Amino acid sequence: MSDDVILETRDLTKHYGGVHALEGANFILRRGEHVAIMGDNGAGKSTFVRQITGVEQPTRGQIIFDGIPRQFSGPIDAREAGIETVFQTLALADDLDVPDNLFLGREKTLFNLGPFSILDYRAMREATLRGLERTAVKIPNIRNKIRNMSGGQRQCVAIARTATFHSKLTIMDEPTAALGVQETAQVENIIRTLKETGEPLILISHNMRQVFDLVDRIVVFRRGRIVANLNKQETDPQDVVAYITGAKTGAEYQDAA
Amino acid sequence: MSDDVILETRDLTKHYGGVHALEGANFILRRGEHVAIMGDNGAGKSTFVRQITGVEQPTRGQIIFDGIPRQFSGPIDAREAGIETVFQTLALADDLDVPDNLFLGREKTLFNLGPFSILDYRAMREATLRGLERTAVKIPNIRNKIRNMSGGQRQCVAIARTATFHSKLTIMDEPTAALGVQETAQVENIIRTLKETGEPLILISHNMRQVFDLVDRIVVFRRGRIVANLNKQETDPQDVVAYITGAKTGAEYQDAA
Amino acid sequence: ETIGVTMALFDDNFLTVLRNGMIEYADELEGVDLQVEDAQNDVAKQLDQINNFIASGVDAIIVNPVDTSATEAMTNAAASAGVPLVYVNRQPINVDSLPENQAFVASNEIESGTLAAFEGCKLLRSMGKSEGANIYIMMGELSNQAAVQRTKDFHDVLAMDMCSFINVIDEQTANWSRDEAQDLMTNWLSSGTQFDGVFSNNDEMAIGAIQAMKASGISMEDVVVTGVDATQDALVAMREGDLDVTVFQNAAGQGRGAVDTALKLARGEDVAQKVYIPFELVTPANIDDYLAKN
Amino acid sequence: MSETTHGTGGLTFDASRRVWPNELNIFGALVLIVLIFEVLGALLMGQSFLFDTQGRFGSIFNEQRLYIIILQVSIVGIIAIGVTQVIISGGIDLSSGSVVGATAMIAMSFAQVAEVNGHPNPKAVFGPAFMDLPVIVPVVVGLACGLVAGLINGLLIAYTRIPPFIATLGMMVTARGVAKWWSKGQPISFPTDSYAMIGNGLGGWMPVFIFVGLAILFQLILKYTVYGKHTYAIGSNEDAARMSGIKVARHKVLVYVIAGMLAALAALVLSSKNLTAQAGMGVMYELDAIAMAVIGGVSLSGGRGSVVGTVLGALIFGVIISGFTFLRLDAYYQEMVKGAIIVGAVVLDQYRQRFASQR
Amino acid sequence: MSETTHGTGGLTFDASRRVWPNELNIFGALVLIVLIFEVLGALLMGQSFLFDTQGRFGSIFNEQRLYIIILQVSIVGIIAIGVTQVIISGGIDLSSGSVVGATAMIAMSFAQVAEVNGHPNPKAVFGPAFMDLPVIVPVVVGLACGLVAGLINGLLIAYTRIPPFIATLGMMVTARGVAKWWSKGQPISFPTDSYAMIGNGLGGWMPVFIFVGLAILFQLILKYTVYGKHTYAIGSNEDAARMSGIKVARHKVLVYVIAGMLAALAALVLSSKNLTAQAGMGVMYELDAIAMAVIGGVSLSGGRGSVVGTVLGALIFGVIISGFTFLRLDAYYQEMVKGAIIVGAVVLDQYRQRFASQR
Ligand SMILES: Nc1ncnc2c1ncn2[C@@H]1O[C@H](COP(=O)(O)OP(=O)(O)OP(=O)(O)O)[C@@H](O)[C@H]1O
Ligand SMILES: Nc1ncnc2c1ncn2[C@@H]1O[C@H](COP(=O)(O)OP(=O)(O)OP(=O)(O)O)[C@@H](O)[C@H]1O
Ligand SMILES: [Mg+2]
Ligand SMILES: [Mg+2]
Repeated sequence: MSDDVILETRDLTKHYGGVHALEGANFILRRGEHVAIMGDNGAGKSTFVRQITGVEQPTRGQIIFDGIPRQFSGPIDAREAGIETVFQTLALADDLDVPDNLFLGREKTLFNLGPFSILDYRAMREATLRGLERTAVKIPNIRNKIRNMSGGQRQCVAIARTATFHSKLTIMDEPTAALGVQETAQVENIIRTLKETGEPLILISHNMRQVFDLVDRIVVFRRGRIVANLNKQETDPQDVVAYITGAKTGAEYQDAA
Repeated sequence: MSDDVILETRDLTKHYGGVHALEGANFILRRGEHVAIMGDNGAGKSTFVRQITGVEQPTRGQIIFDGIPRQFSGPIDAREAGIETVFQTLALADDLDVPDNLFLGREKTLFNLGPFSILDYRAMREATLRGLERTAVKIPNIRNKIRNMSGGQRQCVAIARTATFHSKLTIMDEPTAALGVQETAQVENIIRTLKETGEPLILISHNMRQVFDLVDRIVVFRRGRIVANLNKQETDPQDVVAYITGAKTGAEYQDAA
Repeated sequence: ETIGVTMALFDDNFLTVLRNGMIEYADELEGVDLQVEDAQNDVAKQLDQINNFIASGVDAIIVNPVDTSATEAMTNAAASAGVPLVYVNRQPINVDSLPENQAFVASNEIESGTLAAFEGCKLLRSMGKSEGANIYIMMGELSNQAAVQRTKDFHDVLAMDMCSFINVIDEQTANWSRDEAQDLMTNWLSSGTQFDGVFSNNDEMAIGAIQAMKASGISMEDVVVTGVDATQDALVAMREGDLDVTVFQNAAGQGRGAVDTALKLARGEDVAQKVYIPFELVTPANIDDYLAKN
Repeated sequence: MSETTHGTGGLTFDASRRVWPNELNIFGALVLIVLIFEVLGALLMGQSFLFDTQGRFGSIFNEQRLYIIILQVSIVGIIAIGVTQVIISGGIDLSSGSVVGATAMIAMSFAQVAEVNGHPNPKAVFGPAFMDLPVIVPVVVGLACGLVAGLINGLLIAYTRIPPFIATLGMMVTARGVAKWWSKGQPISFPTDSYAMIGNGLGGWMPVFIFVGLAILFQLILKYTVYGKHTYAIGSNEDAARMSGIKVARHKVLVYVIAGMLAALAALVLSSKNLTAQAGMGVMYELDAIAMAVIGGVSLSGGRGSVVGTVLGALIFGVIISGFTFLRLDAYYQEMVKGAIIVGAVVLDQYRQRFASQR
Repeated sequence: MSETTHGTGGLTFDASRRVWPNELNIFGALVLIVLIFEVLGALLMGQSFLFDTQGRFGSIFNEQRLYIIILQVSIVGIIAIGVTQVIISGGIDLSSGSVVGATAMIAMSFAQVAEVNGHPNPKAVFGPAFMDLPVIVPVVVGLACGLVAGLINGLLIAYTRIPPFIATLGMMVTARGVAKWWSKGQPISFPTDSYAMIGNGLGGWMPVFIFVGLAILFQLILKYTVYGKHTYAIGSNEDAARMSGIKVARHKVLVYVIAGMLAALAALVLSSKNLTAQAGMGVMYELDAIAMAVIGGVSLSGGRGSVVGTVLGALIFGVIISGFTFLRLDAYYQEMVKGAIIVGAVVLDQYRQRFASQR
């Protein structure tokens, strides 16, 4: 395995009782590369993300991140290893406000007193406003609870959280699904900035235009298996849809169909 | 007010403490008409839906549905009056399976014994499979709990629920946000069928192509106010974006900006 | 005059008789107002109630202590506010150091268990079991002083030469309750061990044991059952020949005595600081004397 | 990869790997606990816990032990059935123990005989006009008490939206007050023979019979009726249930009324079985009932669980109590060990579940 | 339409319509209850509830009443502070009352004097070597008891993932068993003078002082430290907290340890104030503590509430208890009315909140 691979999975598999949600996924992501994962609903995309971020333990298979085989026992491990994720379920604390959520688990503090460190509310508030402005979202009062935010506002908070911190790998699971026109454009800009700074990205999206605008390579999932691995230059939307729907299957994945 | 108006709101307003989420909305929907509501995140679209479906009580304003002024005290009232809604939050019971959710509140029964009526599981299961097939979603086992479904599978269940029952008005709040390519196409087909059978629809969506494909008229919200009311024939995507972003405001709504 | 009364527990049969004795007596007297509180077996609550009485400016306080070793703090509270205080039914631990305006009217808890166990022992002997007899002991709530004391008294009696033929198979708690006693007895019965007596910390548990034994067809002739309290239910059971021994404590008499003493203290009159009211053994022989008493 | 009937879009799932039902885990815990007692019994007592090794009953089992194991949890078990549906609906009922106390007092005072052994009833609450009444009177009065308590709980919870914990805590305190006030703390005894049958009929098996009968009934109701489905739905996601058009408030009232009436029924059985009613009856029953349900796999966050599970939870309780007496464990250690076993049973269940979902 | 600092995208909100803080509602309920007692007192007793109308204290207020109102809730109040953070973190602690009992017994047995009035201590637990110890010994031993109980609760809840209700119910039963077993049910009395100061120092104000001091401390901790923020986050959405990288398990252990130690501290104050320890101490305190928190606006589903609210909830309890004695309400009615008032206070709060959010 060469040194320019940031993430590799071998035979990654997840069964939920009788449901085979993910079956033998061999996936490679190089440093600086932006890859999209596409596939129908229930194809296993989020399941794949949950395995590599330590949210769940795979049934079998290996995860090699940054050159080291890993067994993340929880999302904290994955984050500490350098993986930042926007989950499809967003993972926000409903009863807290926006800055609290943005800095959850890595609060800014005034004095360091271990768990009893004093919070620096002002610094977090200011950083939050800066972070949110990058997504162009409109929030009347960031001190309102997340519970009271609109669907798009919530999603922007989750994205701002990921974008505020540097990482070795960013994963976004349908980040713009609930976003409006302007917000979507801004989030796409954020992704372009990542590309420029060389941070690798896995983007899950159903939006063909977005995928073709942003990424280098498209991996297609179907019924829990990877069925295609396409360079953007060598494919087009019709082709991708054919793979998604099962009209076509990648040569090297024939047995998977 | 003429007889062909199915829904009218007058000065409909909702304040959450200091947040003016909806301000003086005057909205009209005619029988058989399909209208889209567009607007940025936090513009007040879902708030508008929550007021007319009785989920919340408006701060002020009137709702006239089917010719009668209404004060829905809860979503049951609205549904009994004939309004079927796909909420943005989906409103599914996580611990129940798909048929249970589809028929929640209007179960098929074998004998009528009031609250102790015996459930007809088989009939519900079969009807569920039929309903889901219209959305093209793939679900390996409909007896799994909703908690374990993917984002798109959940959304399809919510749509199937609405589509399974006839109504005087259907409201869909971002129904295809989490859907894959095929599922989106199918749900759009369902909407076209509604149009053919003359059932009126309010569609909230951020997807410009979808809106221009499906509806007759586009209403734009900005910062809690209606800022434009455009017939599809007389507008185009650029124009709508201009209204959404605030570059333009409809002539009759100048004071609202 | 207002007298504040704090009772250890309202839903205790015996204490209810005592309390009603006080209330009836106060009703007979002109111008005496009783305010009765329920400490619900909580020492801290009882101390708070005393403080609340003081805040309301009562003329005297009667305490039926939850825990006789917790009386020191109560004595201090009342003494520093100058309010007279009378302990009733249970002997306070600081009985020898009570201030001038405090007194107690109590019975000596050691007697009850001793009387019952000794009579039970004599009965077993008279049934010709002096070669060896097996009994079960049913205890009240283990955090309750009377339960601990009575169980200890049982053991003290059984340790005497005269009663040492008695062997305790097992002792368990049924928390004063007839229901738990029924279940406990049935559990004992299910192990099939032969036994000759059940010594219980109170009548309710004794009756529960009797009901369980009768339900599984054991003849009550052959089993010695002892209780404490002489409740009406117990007297009925005794007359039916099921219960053999119980112990009577003059609750109403204690109640009256306490009210009298409190009034005298409030008026600054002289009183005897210690009044003991003895327990009395009840058996089928003298049962008629007690029928109308509790 | 065989069964495809329950999927859409041509998807299949492997039905052979179906998820282990929760109730089986709990049954496993029950068996394990029995086994432990058998082994300890053989080692320490030289006796079998459940089997008739001494030939006392002419049967395989120690029948008396089986009887007491289930009898002693039947009354709390009846309450636990009601509590199970309350918890599944996302609520909690802390009032059941106190409702037992109040109901027992009130019902019993309509069930007294006028004469005991030729003497007038020494515990009479009312005059002779209200004595020697037919058994239906105390039963109806008792159930009405439970209905009223449940109705108040339900109305408070459904319409003022206060947390069930608080509403039923208030009822717990109030009902206990009623129990004490009713006869000024005096116990009420000496019921009519027909009343005594409620708890002692069928050769003493009546409480068991009532418990098991109700358990079967409610298992069916929760599983196969609209009432059950709505109970699960409300517990799973109350907002979703409301938006789906379930009359949530009305349903909740019904749930609490049923729970109240089951507690009242337990009170009738209890006071009848004991031939007395006392103001302190039922103290802590609410916690035991809740613990039985939770040990039986009912989730305190609502939406999950079954009556079968609760029955198994009750049996675990019964086995523990009998096992302790069987081993003649010192009373002082019993409580300590009981606490540990309650926790242990649930931990065991948790691990099996996690193991099952990892497969 | 003035303040714009807290919005993005040029959005404004009307800061003058800011939401009414929850604690004000509860304070309102408290004032209302006091007023009711004042009015009833004037009508029925011809006396003032809080004011010194008879000139007994040479002050505006009936100082003794103010003192007892807060004193009698101080000890449960200390527990309630710990319970508040447990509930905010999405858990519950049923063990605190029993931990009080066990801790009081164990600590007190290290705080005994050797001689009482010249006689050897009649309640001695250990030999003379363990008597007349410096006060630090029983304090450390007591706090260690609380720590151990909390640690066990926390480890069970955090690592086996069993519901807090069950883990702490088990601890409740076990700790009560320990309390009874420690001295075989015998009360333990006659502490040293220095130990007696914990509950009686400062002219009897010590418990109040400790309670208020801890309340302020924990209000600040919950509001302004990482610990507090994580407690709210876990209670609000445990999965989200975990995915955000909070060490949920470790944090929960800390929460329960702190709760256990506060319960232990309450036990020290309680046994010192009463100059005795009893196995039955603290029964039902856990429910009172939870009720205080909930009346004070702490949400049982986690994520919401404050210590200030809990203190107000405790004061409502204190006012009710004192008010009843003041009105000489018959003890039978006290419980019934107390239940109703608990419910009433929460209902009132609920309505104000709903009204506030409708504006
Ligand atoms: N905990 C679980 N238990 C059982 N089945 C599960 C569980 N989680 C996911 N599944 C199933 O696994 C399959 C894959 O789900 P996944 O969430 O990965 O889909 P997805 O590709 O992300 O879809 P979407 O585009 O709708 O988000 C689905 O059929 C889903 O129902
Ligand atoms: N319960 C509430 N309390 C306070 N503010 C609220 C509440 N509900 C919504 N809001 C605010 O009202 C505004 C409108 O929200 P709404 O959900 O209607 O937006 P939307 O147009 O549906 O946005 P999206 O496209 O993101 O779904 C937002 O700023 C939101 O934060
Ligand atoms: Mg997904
Ligand atoms: Mg919306």
